Amino acid sequence: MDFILLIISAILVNNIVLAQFLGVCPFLGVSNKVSTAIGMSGAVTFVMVLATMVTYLIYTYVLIPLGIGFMQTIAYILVIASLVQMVEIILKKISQPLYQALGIFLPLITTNCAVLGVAILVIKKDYNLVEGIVYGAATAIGFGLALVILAGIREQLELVDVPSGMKGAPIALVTAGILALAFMGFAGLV
Amino acid sequence: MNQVQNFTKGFIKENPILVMVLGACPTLATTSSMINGLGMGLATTFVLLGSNTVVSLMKNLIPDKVRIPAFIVVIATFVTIVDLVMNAYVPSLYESLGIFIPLIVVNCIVLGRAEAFASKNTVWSSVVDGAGMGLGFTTALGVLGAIREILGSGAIGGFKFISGDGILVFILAPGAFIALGYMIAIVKKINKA
Amino acid sequence: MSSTVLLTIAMLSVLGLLAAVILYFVAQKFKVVEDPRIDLVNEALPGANCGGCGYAGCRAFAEALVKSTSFEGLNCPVGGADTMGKVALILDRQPVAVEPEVAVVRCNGTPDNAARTSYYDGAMSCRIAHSLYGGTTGCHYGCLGCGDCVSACKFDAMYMNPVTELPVILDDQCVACGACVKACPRSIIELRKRNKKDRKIYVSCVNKDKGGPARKACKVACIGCGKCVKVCPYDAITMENNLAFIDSYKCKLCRKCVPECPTLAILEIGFPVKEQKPAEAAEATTD
Amino acid sequence: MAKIQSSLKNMVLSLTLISVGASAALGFVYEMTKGPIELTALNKKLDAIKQVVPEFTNNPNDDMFMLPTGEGDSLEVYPARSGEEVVGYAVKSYTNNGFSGYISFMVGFLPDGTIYNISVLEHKETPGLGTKMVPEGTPEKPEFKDQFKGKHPADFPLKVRKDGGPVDAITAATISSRAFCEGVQRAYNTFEKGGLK
Amino acid sequence: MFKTFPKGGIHPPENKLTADKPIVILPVPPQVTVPVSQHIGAPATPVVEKGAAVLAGQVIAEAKGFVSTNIHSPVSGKVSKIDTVVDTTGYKQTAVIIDVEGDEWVTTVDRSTALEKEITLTREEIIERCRQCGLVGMGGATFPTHIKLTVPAGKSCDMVIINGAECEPYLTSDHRLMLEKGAEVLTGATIIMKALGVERAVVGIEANKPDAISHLTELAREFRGITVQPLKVKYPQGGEKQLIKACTGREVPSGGLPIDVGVVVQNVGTAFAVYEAVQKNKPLVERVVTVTGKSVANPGNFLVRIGTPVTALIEAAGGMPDDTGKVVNGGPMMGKALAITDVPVTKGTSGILLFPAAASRRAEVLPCIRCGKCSSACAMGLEPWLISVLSEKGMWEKAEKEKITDCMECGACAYTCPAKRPLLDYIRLGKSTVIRLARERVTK
Amino acid sequence: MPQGETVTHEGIVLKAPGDGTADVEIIVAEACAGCQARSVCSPGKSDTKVITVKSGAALKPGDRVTVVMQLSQGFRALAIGYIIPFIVLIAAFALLSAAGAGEVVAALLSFVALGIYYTVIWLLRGRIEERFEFKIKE
Amino acid sequence: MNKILNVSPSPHISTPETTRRLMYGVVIALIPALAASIYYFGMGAIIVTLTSVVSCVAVEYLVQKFILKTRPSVSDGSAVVTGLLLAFNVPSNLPIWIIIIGAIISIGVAKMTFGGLGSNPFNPALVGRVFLLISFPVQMTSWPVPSGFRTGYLDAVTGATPLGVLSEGVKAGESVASLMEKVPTHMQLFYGYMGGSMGEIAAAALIIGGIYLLWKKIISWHIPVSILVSVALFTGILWLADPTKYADPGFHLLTGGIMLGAIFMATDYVTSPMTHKGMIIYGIGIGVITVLIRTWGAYPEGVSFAILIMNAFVPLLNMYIKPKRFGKEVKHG
Ligand SMILES: Cc1cc2nc3c(=O)[nH]c(=O)nc-3n(C[C@H](O)[C@H](O)[C@H](O)COP(=O)(O)O)c2cc1C
Ligand SMILES: Cc1cc2nc3c(=O)[nH]c(=O)nc-3n(C[C@H](O)[C@H](O)[C@H](O)COP(=O)(O)O)c2cc1C
Ligand SMILES: Cc1cc2nc3c(=O)[nH]c(=O)nc-3n(C[C@H](O)[C@H](O)[C@H](O)COP(=O)(O)O)c2cc1C
Ligand SMILES: Cc1cc2nc3c(=O)[nH]c(=O)nc-3n(C[C@H](O)[C@H](O)[C@H](O)CO)c2cc1C
Ligand code: SF4
Ligand code: SF4
Ligand code: SF4
Ligand code: SF4
Ligand code: FES
Repeated sequence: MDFILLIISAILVNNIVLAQFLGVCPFLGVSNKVSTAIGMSGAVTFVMVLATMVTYLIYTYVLIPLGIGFMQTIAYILVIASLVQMVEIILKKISQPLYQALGIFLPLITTNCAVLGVAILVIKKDYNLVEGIVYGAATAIGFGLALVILAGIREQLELVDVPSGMKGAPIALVTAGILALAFMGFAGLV
Repeated sequence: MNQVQNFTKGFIKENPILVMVLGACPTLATTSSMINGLGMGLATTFVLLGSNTVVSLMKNLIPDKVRIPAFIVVIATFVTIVDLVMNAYVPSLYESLGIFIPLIVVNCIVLGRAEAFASKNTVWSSVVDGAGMGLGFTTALGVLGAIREILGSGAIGGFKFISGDGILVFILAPGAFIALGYMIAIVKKINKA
Repeated sequence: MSSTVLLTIAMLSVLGLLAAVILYFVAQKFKVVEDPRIDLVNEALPGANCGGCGYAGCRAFAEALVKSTSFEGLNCPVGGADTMGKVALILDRQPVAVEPEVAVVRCNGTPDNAARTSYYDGAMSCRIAHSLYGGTTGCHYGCLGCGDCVSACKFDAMYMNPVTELPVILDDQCVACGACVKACPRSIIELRKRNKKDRKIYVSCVNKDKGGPARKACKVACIGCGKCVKVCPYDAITMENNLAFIDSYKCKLCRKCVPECPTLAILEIGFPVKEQKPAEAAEATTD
Repeated sequence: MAKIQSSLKNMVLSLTLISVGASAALGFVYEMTKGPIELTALNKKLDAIKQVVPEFTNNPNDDMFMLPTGEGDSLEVYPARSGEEVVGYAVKSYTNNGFSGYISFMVGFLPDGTIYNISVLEHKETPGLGTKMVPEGTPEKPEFKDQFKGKHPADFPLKVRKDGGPVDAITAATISSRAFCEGVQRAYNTFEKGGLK
Repeated sequence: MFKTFPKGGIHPPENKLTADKPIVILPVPPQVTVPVSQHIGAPATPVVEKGAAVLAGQVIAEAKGFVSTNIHSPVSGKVSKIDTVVDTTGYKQTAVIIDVEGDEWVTTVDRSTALEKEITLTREEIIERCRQCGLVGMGGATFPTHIKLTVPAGKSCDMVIINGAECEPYLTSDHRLMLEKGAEVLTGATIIMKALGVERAVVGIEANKPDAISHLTELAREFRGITVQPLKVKYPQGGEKQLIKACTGREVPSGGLPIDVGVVVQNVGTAFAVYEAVQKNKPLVERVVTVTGKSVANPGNFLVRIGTPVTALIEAAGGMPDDTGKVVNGGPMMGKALAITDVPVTKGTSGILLFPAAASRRAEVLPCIRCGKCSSACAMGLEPWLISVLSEKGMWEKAEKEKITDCMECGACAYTCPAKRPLLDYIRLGKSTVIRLARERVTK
Repeated sequence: MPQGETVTHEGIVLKAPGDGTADVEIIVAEACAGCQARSVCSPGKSDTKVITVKSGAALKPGDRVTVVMQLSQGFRALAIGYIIPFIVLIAAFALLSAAGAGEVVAALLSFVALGIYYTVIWLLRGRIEERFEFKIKE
Repeated sequence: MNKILNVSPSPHISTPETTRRLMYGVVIALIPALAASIYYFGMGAIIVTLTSVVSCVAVEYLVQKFILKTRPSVSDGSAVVTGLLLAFNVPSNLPIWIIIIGAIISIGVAKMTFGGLGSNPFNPALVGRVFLLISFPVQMTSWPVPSGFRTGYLDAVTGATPLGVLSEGVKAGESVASLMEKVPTHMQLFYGYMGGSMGEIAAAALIIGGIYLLWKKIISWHIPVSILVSVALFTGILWLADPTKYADPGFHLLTGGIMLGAIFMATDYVTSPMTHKGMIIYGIGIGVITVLIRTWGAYPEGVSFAILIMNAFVPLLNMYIKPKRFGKEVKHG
C-alpha cells in the first residue's frame, strides 16, 4: 500500500468529517476559535494514534486469538476511555502547571466518534499496524484541517450579520456542506 | 412533569439532534434514505431504552465515581447486542449502517440520558424518557432521510415517483450537512414561536 | 459455547477492573466538584443570558447562586421574584425580596418641544453622535435618537417612536435588565421601582443647564426652579445641578409635584386621566 | 436504598459485577446469533453466485479454489455443478479503477467462457451514475450490465465505445463503465489462463 | 525628486479654489468670543472679570497645568460677560466675550511688518516666549508649542520639519502664508531650530504648490540649514508620521512620537506664529483662515482675529449660499462639521468649508464587500474594515490587537470605501474606548 | 498591555493563602460554548479544574475572577503534552520497524519510549513550570 | 439664517466609486465573453444567461422580502454578477429548471444564508455550479460544440471539452501527442472554438474583460497573475518531465475555466484575501489545486473546486497575513 496515497485519501478525499461523518460533534462544538481548533487537532492526533495502536494490539493479539472478536466495541470504548484519562493523570502527575495550562486551553478530549471510529475502521479495512498508524495520523490531520478551516470561517462570520435563525449550528452545518462540496473535487486523486 | 410531557419532549422541544445537536454523525451518515434513517433511529432507541432501564434499576448499586465506566459497560453491551442481532437478521440494513452501529456507544444522547436522567429517576420514567428521546431521534432521522431521499433520488421509502434521478447532492455528504442545517434552523424557529 | 461465554466474562471482568482502578485514581485526582444543584438552578433561570444579573450568563449566575451563602445582591431581574423563589426552593434558602423595577426614558425632547438645530448624518450610533457634538437640538443632554438603547435591549421591550424621535419602553416586556441604561451615553434611561399598574411619576429631563438656556433648548426642560422640591411631602425630590430628581423608592405617588412644574417636566403616567393632562404624557403611556 | 459509597472495594466490586452480568448477556447473545450471522454471510455469497451461473446442486463455497491472475495475485473461483457436470464458474474479480476506486464483482462464465451474468458485490460509485452498473434489467428495459450477458469476451472486446469497443457506457459514467469492463476482463483472463475453458 | 510615504494614501480632487487669492485682512468684528480652551490640554483659567477693559494682546486667561497655554485678548474693548458657549468642537465651554472698542494693543507688541531676521533670544527665552504668547500648533492638533520645543529628557532631536504639505483639499491658508510671508516662515523655522538646538530643517511642500516650492527654495538659500523638499501630491502627506517618513525615511514607531526618531514637526503657520512671537513679541491672536466652497461667491484667505464669529467670515466671502447643507471647520477630510455657524474662530481654525446640500449628505451604507480598498488606502497599514467592525461589535480586545490606536483618523479609508461604510466613525469610537480601557487597566 | 492573544476563563477563588497566589476553580466551557448540550455532555461534567494563579490583588474565597493565560503558553503546553509525545511515539515505532522489529515488539517498545519521554519531562518539570504563569484579570 | 445643517463625523467627501459601479463594471467586462458565447452557441447562450440572471435577482429579492424581512437590495448589482457568472459556468444547453435550481443554491444557500452581500465565505456562483455539476452530471457535462449563431437550444450537438478529451484519453492510455490531434489548435482555443461552459471558452474575450477590470482598478493583478503563473509553471514542469503524459502549459491556460476563474471568479472581493501577499498565496493555491485535480483527479477540470477550496482558507489567510503596519512597536510606559 502506498502511504502517500493513504495519507492523501485520509486527509482530502475521504476526509473523516466531510466525507465519512465521524467526529461531527467536536467539529461543530470546538470550531469557534482557530486557536482552540489548532490545539484540539494536536491533542486529537496524539490520542487517535495512541488509541489506534493500543486497540489494534488488543484486537489482533487478544480478542481474535480468544475468539471473541465481537467484544470489539465494548473493549475499545473502555480502553479508549481509560487511555484518555490515563494521559491526563500522567500529565497532571508530571507537572501541575503544565496540566493546568492544558486544561485552561483545551476542553477535555472526550472519546468521540472519530477516535473510536478510526480504531474500528483500521480493523475493518484490514490494515496492519503500520498502515493503521499512518491512517490514524492522517485521519487526525484531516480532522484538524477541517476543524481549523471551519473555525476560521466561523471567526470571520462573527464579523458579519448572519440571519439570527441560522446562527450557531445551522450555519456551521451549511458551511460544512459547502466545504464537503468543495472537497468532492479531490475525488479520484487516489 | 407528567409522563406524557416526559415522552413528547424528545420530539420537538428537546429533540436530541434538532435542538441539542447530539449524535450528528449517525444522523448525517445514515439518512441517505428514509429507511436507513429509521433503522438507525430504532437501533439507537433500543439501546437507549435498554441502558436507561438498566441504569435506573442499578442507580443505587453504582458508586458515584465509577458511574461513567459502569454506564459505558452497560451501553456497550446493548450496542453489541444490537450489532449482533442486526447482523444476523437484517443483514442488508446492517451493511448500509455499517460502522455507525458500534458507534452508538459514543452517541452523547445515550450516555447523556443515562447520566442526566436515568441515574436520577425511576425505572418507569426512565423508560418513558428513553422511548421519547429515542423516538424523537428516530423521527428526526426519518424526516431528514425522507427529505434527502425525495430531493436526492426522487423516491420515498425506496419507491421512486419520478423517472430519472433527483438532485444527487442530497444523497451525498454535502447535501446531508446542508439539509440538516436548514432543518435545525426551522426547528429553532418553531421552538421560538 | 461455554468457552466463549467464559472468555467473554473473563475479558470483561479484567477490563472492568482495569477501568475501575484507573478511574479510581482519576476520581482521586479530579475532584468531581460540579454541584448537581447548578444544573437545577440553571434550569430554573430564564435562560436569556442577558447579563442583567451582572454575570456572564445564566449558567454563570447559577454557579454564583449555588456557591453564595445568601441571596443578598443576587437577583435575576428577568425572572423576578418568581424565579428567585424557585431558586430559593432548590437551594433551600430564604429569598430576599427585591422590588421589581422598570426602565424609564427621562427625556421628552420631541421635535415639538426641542427644536432641531441640525441633522445628524453620521453612523447611527448614539455613542458616536455623542462623541461628535452636543446633538441635534440646543439641549446637550437630551436623547440623540440613534437608538443604541433599543439595539441593546434583548427583550424587544423598546422601540424608537418615529414621531417623537425618542425611545419608548414597553412596560410589559421590560425586565429591568439594565442593558439600555448601560448603552445610553447620556444616562437618560433610569431603572425605577415598578409601581402598581405601572404608574410612574418622574422628571422627564436630564438637562443640567440653568433655567434660561435649558428652557430655550427645550420647552419641557427642567429649569431647576425647585418648586417641586418644596411641595413634596416625602422628601422624595432632590435638586442637583439645576436638575430635579425624584427618588422612586421614596415617592408615594401623591402627584403634588406634577402641577407645580412650570414646564411640565414632571410626567405622571398610568393614572386615571385628570383635567389638564399634557398630550405628550398620554402619548408616552399608551404605547 | 442508600447510594453506595465510592470506596475502592465498592467500586471494584460493582464494576466487576456489572462486567460479569454484561458479559454473560453478551456471550449468550453471541452464541445465539453466531449461527445466523455465518449463515447470512454464506447466503450472501451463494446468492451472488446463484445470480451469475446457471442452476447448480453443489455447494460452490466448499469447492472454491484460487487461480492466479497473472498480475501477481489470485482470484477466488467457485465452480457450479449440477450433479457431476460443471455448469459454470463464478469468478470473484475486482478493479481499482472505479470512479471511487475499488469495485468487486462476481462474474459468471459458462464452461466455454461465455459470460452468463455479472453481479457487483462492493462499490462506492456515485449514486445515480456509477451505481447504474448494479441493477438487473428486464428484457423490455435492459440495464448496463445486461449487454454482457451471453457474450464471449473472445469476440466481444470488453471495451467501451469511446475506446473503440462495443460496450455502451453508462451515460456520463464512462469511468465506471470502463472499470467494469476491466474487472470482467480480469476475471476472464484468469479463467482462461486457469485452463478452465 | 518628489518624495512620499511608502504605503497607502489617496488622491481626492484638490479643489484648491483659493490658491491664488491673496490673504485679506478682515476688519475687527464688533464682538469677539474667546473660548478658554483652544488647545489640547487643560483649559486656561480666565483672569479678567466681567466689565474689565482689555487691550489686544493682553492675557485674559492663564495656562493651568503643564499641557495648557495662555489665551490673549485679540481685540481691545470691554469684557461683556464670561459664559458658556458652543464652540467649533460642538460642545459647550467657557468663553470670554468682549465688546470691541477701537483697536488698542499692549505696548510690548511690535506691530510693524518689517522682516526681523536677527535672533537675539536664547533657547530658553524662545521657549518661554512661545509659552507666554500662547502658541499652539496651527496644523490642526493645537498642541502647545512650548512643550513640543522642549525635548524630553533621554530623547534627542536632530532635525526640524516644517509641514507645508497642506494635503487637505480646498485649504490654502498655509500655501498663501508661504507665498506671502515666506521669509518670516523661514525665520520662524530658524528660531525653532535654535530652540531645539538642531542644524537642519526641511520644509515639506506638496507638488501641487509649485510657486511656493520655488519661492521658498529661493529664499532658503539665505537660511543656513534649511532645505525645501517637494512631495508627491498624496493625502495624508501632511500627516506627521508620513511626512517624516517621506522626508527622512525614518519611521515613527507605533505608539511613539516624532521625537522618538529625533524629529520635530511644525506647521508653517506655527513657524510664522513663532516668528511673530519671538521677533515681534506678538501673542497668537489672529490667524489665516481659508473660506471656500464650490458655491461660495468670493472664496478667499482671510487674516482674522481669534474669536471672530464664523458667520462674519462667511459674510466676508459673499455670504452663505442658499444651497448650503453643511459647514465644516477645517478641510473636507479631517474638518469638523458645525451644527451652528454662530461659533468663534479659534487658534485651530484653518478653514471654513461650505458644502452645497447635494454634496452634504452621506450616501446609503451598504455591507462591506471586503474589497480591501480601505486597507490599501490606509497609510498606517491598518485594516479599517476589520477594526471598524470590531468596534461596531464591541470586540475591544481584538480591536486593540489590530492596532486600532495607531489610526490617525485621516479618513482616507472612509473616503475610499465603495460601500460608503462609516469606517472612521466606528474606528474613532473604538479607538477612544480602547484607550479608555487601557488607561483603566493601568490605573487598576 | 496586549501581547498577543490570550485565553481567558471565568473562575471562582477557592483558596487564597495570602502569599500572592490563589487557587481558582475554573470552568472549562470556552471551547464548548457553542455546544448546546453542555448539560447532558457527561464527560464534560467533571471538567472543572483548579488552577494556581499569581495575583497581587487581595482575593478571598468565593470571588469571581477571570484567569488569563497567554495563548502561546497554551500552545507550548500542547506541544509538551501532546505533540512531542506523538512524535516520540511515531518516531520510535518507525525506527524500530525499520530496524526489523515485529509490530508487537515495535509497538510495545514505543510505548516504553513514550514512558521515557514522560519521565524526562518529569525530571525537567522545574524548568517547564517556569514558563507557565496564569494571571488574574481585573 | 437658522439653517438646519447636516452634521457628521469626518471625512466629508467620498470617492465616486460605489458598490454598484464596481458590480456593473464587472458586468461590462463580461460583455465581450458574452458576445463570444452568443456567437458560438447562439440562442442557448441567450436563454441560459437571461434565465440565470433573472432567477438570481428574483431569488435574492424574494429571500430578502419574505424570509429575512430586510429591505431588498438587489439594485446593488451583485446578484446580476452572480447570475451572469453562474450562466457562464454551465453549458449553453442546460434546461431552464436546472438553472433555476442553480440560482436558488447560489443566492439562496451560498449567499443569503450567510447574510447576503459581503457575508458569504464561498463564491456563490461557484457553489451553484459545483452543486449542479455533482447533482446533474449528465446535463452538466453535455457540452454543445461551438458553431455559428444557432437558434436551437436544447437540441444542440454535444461533444467533449478539450480537457475531457485529454483526461479520458490519458486514462485510456493514449499519448498526449495523439490526443492533441483531436482537440482544437491553440489559436482556436484562444478564440474560443471549443466545447465547454458557456462563458469560459473564449480566452481572448475574457482577457479583454480582464484588461478592462485592471484598467478600471476593479481588480488588482495579484490573483489572476498568480493563478495563471502557477498553472503555467506546474504544468510546464510536468510537461517537460513527460510530454507524452502531460499537456503543455499553453493548452492548460487556454482550456477549461482557468481564464474565467482567474479573472472573474477568484477575484470576487468577498471571498478572496484582503492583502496582496494573501492574494498571491491564494492564487498559487488555486493554480496548484487546479492542476492537481486536472492531472490526477477524477474530474477533467478543477478550477471551480480549487477556488472553493481556497475560499475556505481565506479567513485564515486574512487572520495570519496582515498588511505591514506603519512603525515598529515600542515598549513604553
Ligand atoms: C459528482 C459526480 C460524480 C460522478 N460519478 C461518476 C461515477 O460514479 N462514475 C463515472 O464513471 N463517472 C462519474 N462522474 C463523471 C466523470 O467525472 C466523467 O465526467 C465521466 O466519467 C466522463 O464520462 P462521459 O464521457 O460518459 O461523460 C461523476 C461526475 C460527477 C460530477
Ligand atoms: C491625516 C493628517 C493630515 C495632516 N495634514 C497636515 C497638513 O497638510 N499640514 C499640516 O501642517 N499639518 C497636517 N497635519 C498635522 C500634522 O500631523 C502635525 O500635527 C503638524 O504638522 C504638527 O505641526 P504643528 O504642531 O505646528 O501644528 C495632518 C495630520 C493628520 C493626522
Ligand atoms: C470534542 C468535545 C465535544 C464536546 N461535546 C460536548 C457535548 O456534546 N456536550 C457537552 O455537554 N459538552 C461537550 N463538551 C464538553 C466540554 O468538555 C466542556 O467541559 C463542558 O462543556 C463544560 O461544561 P460545564 O459548564 O457543564 O462544566 C465537549 C468537549 C469536547 C472536547
Ligand atoms: C471583481 C468581482 C468579481 C466577482 N465575482 C463573482 C463571482 O465569481 N461569483 C459571484 O457569485 N459573484 C461575484 N461577484 C459579485 C459579488 O461580489 C458576489 O456575489 C458576492 O460574493 C456576494 O456576497 C463579483 C464581484 C466583483 C466586484
Ligand atoms: S428596556 Fe432596558 S431594562 Fe428593560 S429589558 Fe430592555 S434593555 Fe432591559
Ligand atoms: S435614550 Fe440614550 S441610547 Fe437611547 S436613543 Fe436616546 S441617546 Fe440613544
Ligand atoms: S482613518 Fe485610520 S484607519 Fe482610516 S486610513 Fe486613516 S489611519 Fe487608516
Ligand atoms: S473599502 Fe469599504 S467595502 Fe472595501 S473592504 Fe473597506 S470597508 Fe469593506
Ligand atoms: S455523533 Fe458526536 S462526534 Fe459523532
